[in-house]
Order: sequence, then structure tokens, then C-alpha cells
Amino acid sequence: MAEPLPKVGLMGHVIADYPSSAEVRRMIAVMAAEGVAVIEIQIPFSEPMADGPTFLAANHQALAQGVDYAASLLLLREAATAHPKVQFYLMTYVNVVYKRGWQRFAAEAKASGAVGVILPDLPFELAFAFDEACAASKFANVPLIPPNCAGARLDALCRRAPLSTDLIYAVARAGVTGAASAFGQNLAPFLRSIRERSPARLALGFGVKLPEHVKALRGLADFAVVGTAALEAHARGGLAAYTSFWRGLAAAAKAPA
Amino acid sequence: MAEPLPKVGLMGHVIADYPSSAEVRRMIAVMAAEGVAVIEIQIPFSEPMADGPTFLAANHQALAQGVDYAASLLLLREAATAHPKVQFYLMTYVNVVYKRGWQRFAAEAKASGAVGVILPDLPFELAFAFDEACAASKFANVPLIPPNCAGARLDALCRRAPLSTDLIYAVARAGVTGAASAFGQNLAPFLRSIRERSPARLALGFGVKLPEHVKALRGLADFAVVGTAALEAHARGGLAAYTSFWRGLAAAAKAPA
Amino acid sequence: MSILPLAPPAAPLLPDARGYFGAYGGAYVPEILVPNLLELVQAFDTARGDPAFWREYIQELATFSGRPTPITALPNLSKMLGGARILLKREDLGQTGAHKINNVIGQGILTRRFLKKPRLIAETGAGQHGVATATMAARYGFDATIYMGAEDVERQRPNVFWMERMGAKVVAVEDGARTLKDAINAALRDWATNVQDTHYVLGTVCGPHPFPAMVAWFQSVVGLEAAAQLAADGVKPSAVYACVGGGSNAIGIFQGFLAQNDVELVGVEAGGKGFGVGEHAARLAGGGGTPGIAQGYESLFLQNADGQMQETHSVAAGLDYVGVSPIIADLAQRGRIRAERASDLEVVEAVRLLMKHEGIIPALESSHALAAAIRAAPKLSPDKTLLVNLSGRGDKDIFTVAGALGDASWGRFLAKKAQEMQGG
Amino acid sequence: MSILPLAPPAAPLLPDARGYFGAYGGAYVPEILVPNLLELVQAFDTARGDPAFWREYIQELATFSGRPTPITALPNLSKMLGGARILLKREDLGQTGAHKINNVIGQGILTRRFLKKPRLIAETGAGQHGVATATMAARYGFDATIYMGAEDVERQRPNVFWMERMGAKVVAVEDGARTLKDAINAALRDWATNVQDTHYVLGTVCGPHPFPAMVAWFQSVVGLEAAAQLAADGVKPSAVYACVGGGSNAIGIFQGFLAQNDVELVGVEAGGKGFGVGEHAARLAGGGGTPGIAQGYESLFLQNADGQMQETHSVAAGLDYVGVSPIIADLAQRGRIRAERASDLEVVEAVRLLMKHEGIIPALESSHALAAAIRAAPKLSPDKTLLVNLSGRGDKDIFTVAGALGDASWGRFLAKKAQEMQGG
Ligand SMILES: Cc1ncc(COP(=O)(O)O)c(C=O)c1O
Ligand SMILES: Cc1ncc(COP(=O)(O)O)c(C=O)c1O
Repeated sequence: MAEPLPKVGLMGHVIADYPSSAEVRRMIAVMAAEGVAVIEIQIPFSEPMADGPTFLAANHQALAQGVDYAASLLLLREAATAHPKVQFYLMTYVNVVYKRGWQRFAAEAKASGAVGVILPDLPFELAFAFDEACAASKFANVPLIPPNCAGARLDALCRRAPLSTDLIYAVARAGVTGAASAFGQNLAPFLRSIRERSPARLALGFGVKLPEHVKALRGLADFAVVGTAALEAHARGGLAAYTSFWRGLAAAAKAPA
Repeated sequence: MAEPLPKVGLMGHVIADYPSSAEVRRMIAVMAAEGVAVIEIQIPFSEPMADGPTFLAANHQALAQGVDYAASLLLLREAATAHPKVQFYLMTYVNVVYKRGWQRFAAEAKASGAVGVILPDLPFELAFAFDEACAASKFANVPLIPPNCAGARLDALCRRAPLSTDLIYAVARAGVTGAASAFGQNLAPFLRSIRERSPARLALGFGVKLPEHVKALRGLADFAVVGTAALEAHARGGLAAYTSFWRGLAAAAKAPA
Repeated sequence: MSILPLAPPAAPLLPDARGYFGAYGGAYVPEILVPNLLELVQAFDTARGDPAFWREYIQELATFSGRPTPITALPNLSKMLGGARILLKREDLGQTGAHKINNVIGQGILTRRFLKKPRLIAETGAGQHGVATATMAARYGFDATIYMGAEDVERQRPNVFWMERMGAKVVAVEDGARTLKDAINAALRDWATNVQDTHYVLGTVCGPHPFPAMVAWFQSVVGLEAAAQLAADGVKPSAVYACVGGGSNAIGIFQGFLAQNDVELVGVEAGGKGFGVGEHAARLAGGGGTPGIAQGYESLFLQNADGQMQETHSVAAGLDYVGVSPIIADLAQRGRIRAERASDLEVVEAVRLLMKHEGIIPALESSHALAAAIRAAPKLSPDKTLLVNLSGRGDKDIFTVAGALGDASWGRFLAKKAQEMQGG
Repeated sequence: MSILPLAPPAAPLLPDARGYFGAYGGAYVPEILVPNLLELVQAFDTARGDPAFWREYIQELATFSGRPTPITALPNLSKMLGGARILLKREDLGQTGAHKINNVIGQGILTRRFLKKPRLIAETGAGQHGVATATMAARYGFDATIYMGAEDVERQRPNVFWMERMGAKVVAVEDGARTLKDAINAALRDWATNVQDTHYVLGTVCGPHPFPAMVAWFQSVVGLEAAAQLAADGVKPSAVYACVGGGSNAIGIFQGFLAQNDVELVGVEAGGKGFGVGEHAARLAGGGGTPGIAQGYESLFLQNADGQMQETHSVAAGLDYVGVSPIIADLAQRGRIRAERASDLEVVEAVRLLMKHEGIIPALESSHALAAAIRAAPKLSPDKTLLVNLSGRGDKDIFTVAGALGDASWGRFLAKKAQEMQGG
């Protein structure tokens, strides 16, 4: 008789005030209700180089609607207050943080209810000042680790994690958000190589779209990160589709194998 | 009391079978009737480099209508027969002659009733073979002398004339047929400089358009050559206009001053 | 003495260990791209350490692109303007008609020798870098995909046509402002997706380290040549002018004169239609740019207080760029480069003057440098010399220039040709 | 050793006293033009006798037009084709993008130094000679009027645009076949009208003496350079290919190899669409041309038995010419030059191949020579070398090439631009 498969947590994602400031709040509420444990709130940026077409367009649309840094932090504050059981992270690009100032950003984000921030374009060699600011605010600068990271560089990235947080964001494949899934044979060894190097909680994103992807991560990662697929579900069928999308994933995350 | 002004002869011009083979014959008859003493018949050529827009278009139109060497000589033969008091010259470009063969052309043209030929693009240095052929056929290769010709070159051109004929064609101005008239102060000395060098009859062309031009040549030249202006009169008003055009010139050529 | 620089710059422009030139530079990319950049750093190091590499590079430029390019005096213009003499460095005479070919050939040889990847990607603004990359790819047998802002595809359609004929795939980028910066983002996304088999041939001295240093190294051929040519003629310029899009032609020619502190180096940016947001692309001149991190590097960007990039404008597609080379930003901060701007109108007038009085058809980009020199020359004494980098030829700009000058017969011609192509 | 030929050809191609090369040549013009021609003969004699003249000529080509132009190998094409190696002499890299600039600069200096006339006229086919003349006129301060067949104005509108921008007046010649020969007639008419103040800058090795000899002398720079370049590399070509419109680029490059009897010289004419009257412009190859006298000289022309010139056709505007240089006709008659033809289809394919596999955009004219070399190479052993004169670049041909290749997006683009220009 097989071991019962361990559960995997769900990690969701929204772009601040997208598609609108009211709807995004409803979407966060849906996720919270469906048991999503961690939510990233993306502060939109005009040059989202790690994002694929869906998020790219959403970033530009949000900016065109006037969403700014202040509105994004307001959303964070309200969501964190409304959903105390959910962990909130900010996600954005380094320029947004840089313009605010490393320390000020860390302090404001922390004060607004975020546990940390995910910055896809800030490699760790250049993060020294920001890491210091995070440490001062007890705020996390979550490392992103792609599958082509190995050897000494992987060591270094994993060693960094506990310094700032207990979460590592592993990237399932090359490329940008929203592209095809590629859960190959290498996924398990890749995740194991991180586990071996770090006690941090491990999230896996980029290409997690279907209940079977979520299921596949049980026992391998602590969180399955779902972004583009959820936003696309919302685009197709509004809040109803969004709700049932998350419900399906939630079932896959904890149902007996 | 002034001397009575000497008369000046008229020299006309047609393009073979242009505007049609019937009409050109009527035009020649008009000229003969109005007392034109000399008529040039131009064998059309595709590259009439010395002709201005009117004759250029007429050359191309004639060719397009199928006028060729044979048709041109037929016209010459018929005209010479019909108008025995008129002297006929051919006018064309050197390639037409060259393709026929120097000797053959001279012989055929002579036999068809021409006194000589006017070739604007055969400088005398390159005319040796043709001059020989002309001499053999007692056929004239009429020299064209422009106003910028002077010194030894003018001597040479004038010395050549009697060799082949008794006619020299003086060109009133730079440029091509049909352009504006330019009977300046230099015309008389220019014509005199030719007279001094040659006993040949002297025709003046290029820009002779109006009765006053013709009148101005009395005492200076033996023939006033009228080409484009006559063709333009025909184009404006057909044979009637053509007739009255020539009548006006003829009056100017011989009326008391 | 050969004018061709048979050895690379003695003191190449190199950043610190973090890829910084003073306060600017770095390599701000997703971690997935880090191995590619490290590999590129290594290849660039190897190339710099191997004299045969530079020789092959120069040899290829000589036989394929006709280097050295000459320096041409402008006697008529100088007479009209009075004051300082203006000389042009003629990058417009190179293969594909712009300085872009230098960098591209360099990266081509580097890819063939060290990276051994079969596929190339590139961004392009005016299309010149795209054409140069397509050219090199055809010649060296690489697959090539060129990202080009959709607006630039419109402005520079002839270049698109030629790129495709040379076998490159041209992707019109419809995101954002649909110009150069968006093409760079798109290329970076492609690179992040195709890390294994693809090299990104970045076209200017921007982007993540080692691109600024590497592109500057390749483009140094322009400055080394120009310095040798002027020295051979016993001429010392009082100033060197270059337009600044990303900054590669500027950094290229400046490198011949950096060490001569009495030679002023002037970078000319797109003054566009005015000083308002979205009316120009002057990041340095007029202080429009503020520090920021985007497109993989830290530098001065035209952005709002939140760090969102702003719209830009220039009559020249190749200058219509939101950021500027970290090397240029650093040299400007240190006072070694002076930044100026030239307006669209001044530029079209400079094009007109050069065509009319010297028979040279300059690129709209390069004409920014010329316009600034034309402004400066009359105020200087006749024994002074201004060297202008004529970074490219203007044939590509026929649609823009004909439009700006309102040439009616050109309009009729286009209508007729369009009809023929639809009918046929 | 300098590649730039610092001395003129040791044995220039000169005609006999009547201006004849063997059976061809002469000066068949209206008497009004004779003084101008005599003056030109004298100026040309003076120039030949004065080493400083040639040095000024070469110096100007070096600094204004980027001479020497390189020789480029085509590794990919050679690999695909097998057989002999093909090398290109890169006249496409010169100022204005074709060999035409050489002759024009030469005549410009001659006019400035000796003739001292303020006005220039020129004929042009592809527009390249017109652009070169307009360029030189702008640079040397001459007034310029360019005659261009109305059909060529249509085919090469971008060149018309640039000529006008450089201050030249472009006259569309509506007579006859509306191509090059008619433009020459029109220029001769203008010259006969404006004898005093005008020099006729004839663009090829045709027309009345001394034009063939003089233009050949100026264009010899191409061949002298190429011979020195190959000699420096220890290469001896087995054949040299050049397209033949009037014949200037051919005579230019051939002069480097005329004395080497084991180097075959191949002139490639426009095979067009076939062998029928009006379908091609092959005067030598296939025996289409017969002896005649037109356009000021005796040579072989495409004409009927009466001596009327016939229609011609070529995809390349610059080869669509009814006559051929007396020098070429003579060398062909003496067996020193072999004439071949390349069809429109072969030519478009050669363009495609060179773009796709070597990243070079050749002029349709030059691609005739390339097409013939491509035909020949596979049959020869790999130790043989064929040198092809790439007389010009193909940017100007975008309308023709896009049409021939049926590029739909180009068609849409034109429609849009035409609309913009009408609206704006
Ligand atoms: C001719 C020309 N000059 C200048 C530039 C601007 O680029 P950079 O500043 O990198 O030289 C471009 C860019 O496309 C260009 O085509
Ligand atoms: C690029 C190019 N090659 C060749 C020719 C043909 O002229 P030629 O035979 O005198 O070289 C032309 C004429 O316009 C041309 O533009």
C-alpha cells in the first residue's frame, strides 16, 4: 500500500487593480475562500521582461487605467487586512523598488502587510543593498531559481534564502510567464537539488495550469504557483469561472491520490 | 534712295509620308505652287538628335506608321517627277545612310531625284568614305555650319563645299530644330564669314519662322530654310493654314522692301 | 602606417566586477539568463585576450564591409557656415550603410568561435541593426529572428523587406510603445525562452553586462581609425560629435579621443518636437532622464516618479529610445561627455543642407550630430575642427524625409506602385 | 604597397586619331558640338599628362567615396555551387552605391580644373549615374540637369527623389522608348543648345570621342585596384565577369587584366525575357547587334535593316540600352572579351541567392555578371577563381525586386504610405 500523497499548497497571483480595483478584490476573496495559502500582488511595470503576453498586456492595461505604486500598496493593505490567514507577497520589477528606495520600499511593503517581494530581474549579486534593507525590515527578498541553475551558483542562491525568508520560488522551465507547461523528467531532481541545499519552503511556478500539474507537485514542492492560467480563466468566464478554476486546483492539491 | 532689297529663296522641309503619304504630297505641291525653290525630304530616324520636339515626335510617328527607307525614296521620286522646277534634297541621320551603304545610298538618292543629302550628325572628318561615294554619283553632301564654327575649322568646312555641291546650310543658332529664333547681331557677320570663304549658295535655317525672319535674310543668304514653323502651321490649320503660311513667307521673300 | 586598427584599444572600456561603469551598468536579468551572460563574459574575455580574434574581426570588416571608412571634409558647408571646419567619419559607407555592421560582425565571429549557437536574435529600431544582423546571419549561416517595434516596422519597411530577403524572420512587436525598448524586451523574453541555442546580438552599448563593454569594444574600431586618420593628417579635432540612441556609434568614435582631454566629446540626443513628456528622447541633455533600472541595466531613463517608462519621440527611429548606455551616462556624469539635443526640425534641415551642398545623404539619426555641429561651427574660429560621426546613410529614410518635405510626386508614385502590386 | 592606384593605367585605352577603337568609335555629332568635344579631348589630354590630376582624382575617391573598395569572398555560395571560387569586387560600397561615382568625380574635377563650365547635364538609366552626377554637382557647386527616360523615372523613383534633394533638376524624357538611349539623345540636344556653359557628364564608355576613352580611363581605377588586391593575395583569376550596359563597369575592371591574356574577360548582357526583338538588350551575345552609328558613335546596335533602333528590355534599368561601348565591341571582335547573356529570371535568382547566402544586396545590373559566374563556377575546378564586378548595390531596386518576388506586405505598406501622403 502506497504512502498517502502529501498535500501541496496553492499560491495565486493578481496584478494590482486589474482588471479593476473592485474585481481584483473579489478575485483575492475567491482565492482565500478556496484555500489559497499565498498570494502575490504584482505592482504593474511598463517593461515586464519576465512576463508573457497575458501578463504583459495586463500590466500595460493596468498602467493605462492609472494603477500606480500607491494604489498597489493600498490593495495589499486591504487584502492583508481582509484575509489574515493568507500570506501576501508583492511581485514587481526592480525599477519600481529602486525608484521608491530600497529601504523605504521594504518598510512600506512590510507595513502594508507583505511578507516579501519577488523581483525577477534582480540577480543576487546586485541585491546587496536591497537585502540589507529587507533584513532591516524583516522583509523577504524571495529568490527565483530556474532549472538551468546549478553548482556553485545554486549553492549561493539557496544559501541566501534563509537570510531573507523561508520561501524559494523555483521556476519550472525557461521562458516567461504564461507559456506552455514543461513538467519533464528533470523536474523532480531539480526540486530535490534545492531541497538538499535549503530548508526553505519551496514554491514552483511557470507553467502550472491544470489540476494534474498541481497534483504532480505533491511531495515535490510546498506550493504550486498559478498565475496566467487563473487570469485566463477569469477572462473567459469571469468570477464564476475563476472560482471553479481554483476549486479544481484546490481539490487536486489535497484529494487522496 | 535705297537699293532694292535682293530676293531670298525659300527652302522647305517635310518628313516622308508625314502626317500621311497623301497629305505630304499635297504639302509638297503647296510649297511648289507658292514658289519654294528647294525642299528637304527627311527620312525618319528613331534617334533624331538634332531635332526638337515637333520633328522628334513626327519622326517617331512616321516610323510608327511604317514609313521606311523605301517609302521615303518613293516619295522623293514622285515629288521630283511632279515638281521638276523644285530642287530636292534628302535629310536624315548618318545611320540611315550607313546601313544602306555609302555608295548605294548616294546612287539611289541621286537616281530618285535628289540633288544631295543633309546629315546633321556626320562631321566632315568622318565623311571621307561618303564624300567619295557622293563624288562618284555627283551627289551633294551638304555641309551644316553652326555659328560657333570659326577659324581653321570654318575654312575647312567651306573649302569642302564645292567638292560636293554648291549649297551650304548655315545654322542660325545653337540647339535643335524648332526652338526659339535668335537672329542677333552676329548673324550677318557669321553669314558674311561663310560667303568670304565659299562661292556656294547659302541657306540659313534653325529658327526661321516668320515673314520678318525671311525678310531679314534678304541680302544675307540665298535661301531661308523653314521647317518646324510650317509643320506647326499645318498641325494648327491643315492644308489651308499651310498654304497661307507659305504665301506669307513668299511675299516677304520677294516684296519690295 | 595602416589606418586599420590592427590591435584593439589599449585601454578598453571595462566595468567593475559587478558590470558597473561608475554608477551605471550591471546585469539586471532573470536568473535564467545568467548562465548565458556568464558564458558571454567569458567569451568576451577570451576574445580580448587573443590578438588573432581582433585581427580576424578587422580582416572581415576590411574585406566584407570596406573598412577603413574615410573621413570627408565639407568644404561648401564650412564656407556657408563659417567658423570651424566640419569633418565626417563615413560609417555610412560600410556594408548595410551604418556603423551597426561592426558590432554585428564582431558578435558573429564570437558566436561562431566560442558560443557555437545556431540561432541569433536581435532587436532593431531604425532597422539598421536588424539588417546588419540579418546580413551577418546570412553570411555566417545562422538562423535569425529580429524583433522590431510595430511602429518602426511601419517607419522602416524597406529594411523589413531586406531582412526577410536575407532569410531573417522579422517579428513586429505590438506591446508598449511599439518601439525599440519593446523590441529589446521581446528579444530578452525570447532569449530567456531559448537559452540553450540562441545568442542575443544586442545592437547597442546598453543591456546587461557584458553587452555595453563588448559592443563598445567592437565599435572602438570607428574611433581608433578616425584618430589614426586625423593624426596622419596632423589634425586635432576640438570636438567630436555623435548622435546617441543607445550610444554605440558615439562610444565607438569617442574611444579614439577619450584620452585626449582637450578634445570635447558631444553626444547629441533626439530633441524631437519639444520638451514635454513623449515629445523627445533626451535622457541626458535637459535632464529628462532619471536613474533607473530597466532593459537589463542601470542608467538614466525617461520615466515617471514610480519608475514607469515614458513615451518617447524622434523623427529618427534609431534614437527613439528610453534609456541610454551606462557608459555614456557615466562619462556624462564625470563631465567627459557633454550632452546636447537637436530637434526634428533642425535635423531635417541638416539632412537637406548636407544633400544640397555636399551630395551626401545622411541618416536621420546621424543628422542629429551634424545638426549640433552646424550649430556650433559658426561660433568657433576657422582653425578649429569638428569631427562628426556620420553613423549611417539616409536611403532608408526616404519615406520619412519625403513625408517631411511633402514631396507630391513621391506620393503619386507610391499610389501607383501600390495599385500595381494589388493588381498584379 | 598601397592598393589605391596612385598612377593611372600605364597603357590607357586610346583610340586612333578619328576616335576609333578598331572598327568602332568616332564622334558623330552635330557640328555645333565639335568645339566642345575638341575642348574635352584637350582637357583629357592635359589630365593624362599631369600626374597631379590623377592623384587628386584618387585622393577624392579615397576621402569622399571610400576607395579602395574591398574584394569579398563568397564562402557559402561557393560551397553550394562547388567548382570555382567566386570573388566580388565591391563597387556597391562606394558613395552613391555604384561604380558610376568614379567617372563622375573624374569629370567633375576635369570640369572644375579645365573646362570651367558652371552647368552639368547627364543622362541616366537606372538612376545611378544621375544620382552620382547630382552628388558630384552638389559637392562641387555645379548646376545639374539630369535626363532620364520616363519609364526609368517610374522604375527608379527613389533615385529621382534623391537627385532632386541634391538640387538637380530631373527631366523625364517622354520620347521614343523612354529609356536610356532617349535620355542620351535629350542630353545631346541640351548640350547642342547650351554649348557655352554646359559640360555633358556622359555616364558610360559610349557616346562620341573622347567619352569612351575618358570614362574608361577614370573607371580603370576599379581594375587597377582589383589587380593589385588579387596580386597581394597571390590570386590569379581565371575569368573576370562584368555586366555590360554601356560598358563602363566592365571596361573599368577589365583594364586590370587586359594584358594578362590567360585571364578571360566576360561581358554579360541583358538576356531579358527571350531572344525576340524587344525582349532583351544583348548586342554582342547572340549576335543581336549590327554595326551602326547612333548616339554619337559607331558600334553594334540593336536595329532593323533600315537602321532604326529597336525596343530593348531588361529587368535592370541600367542594362536596357540599345548600343554598346565601341571599346567593348572592338575587344569582343578581337576575341579578347567573350560576351554572354543572363536572363531576367536567372538574375532575380542570383539576387536571391546572394542576399540569402551571403547577406549582400546586389544591383539587378551587377547580378547579371553574378548569374553568369554562378552558371560557370560549378563546371570549373576548385582551384580556379572567378572575379565578379559587383558594380552596385540593390537598395534602389526594392520596387522591382519586391514586385518580382510578389511581396504582399510591401504592397500593403505602399498603399498605406500613399494614402498618408495624400491625406497629409
Ligand atoms: C544610422 C544610425 N545611427 C545611430 C543609431 C543609434 O544607435 P547608437 O546610439 O547605438 O549608435 C542608429 C540605430 O538604429 C542608426 O541606425
Ligand atoms: C549598378 C550598375 N551597374 C551597371 C550599370 C551599367 O552601366 P555600365 O555598363 O556602363 O557599367 C549601371 C547603369 O546604370 C548600374 O547602375
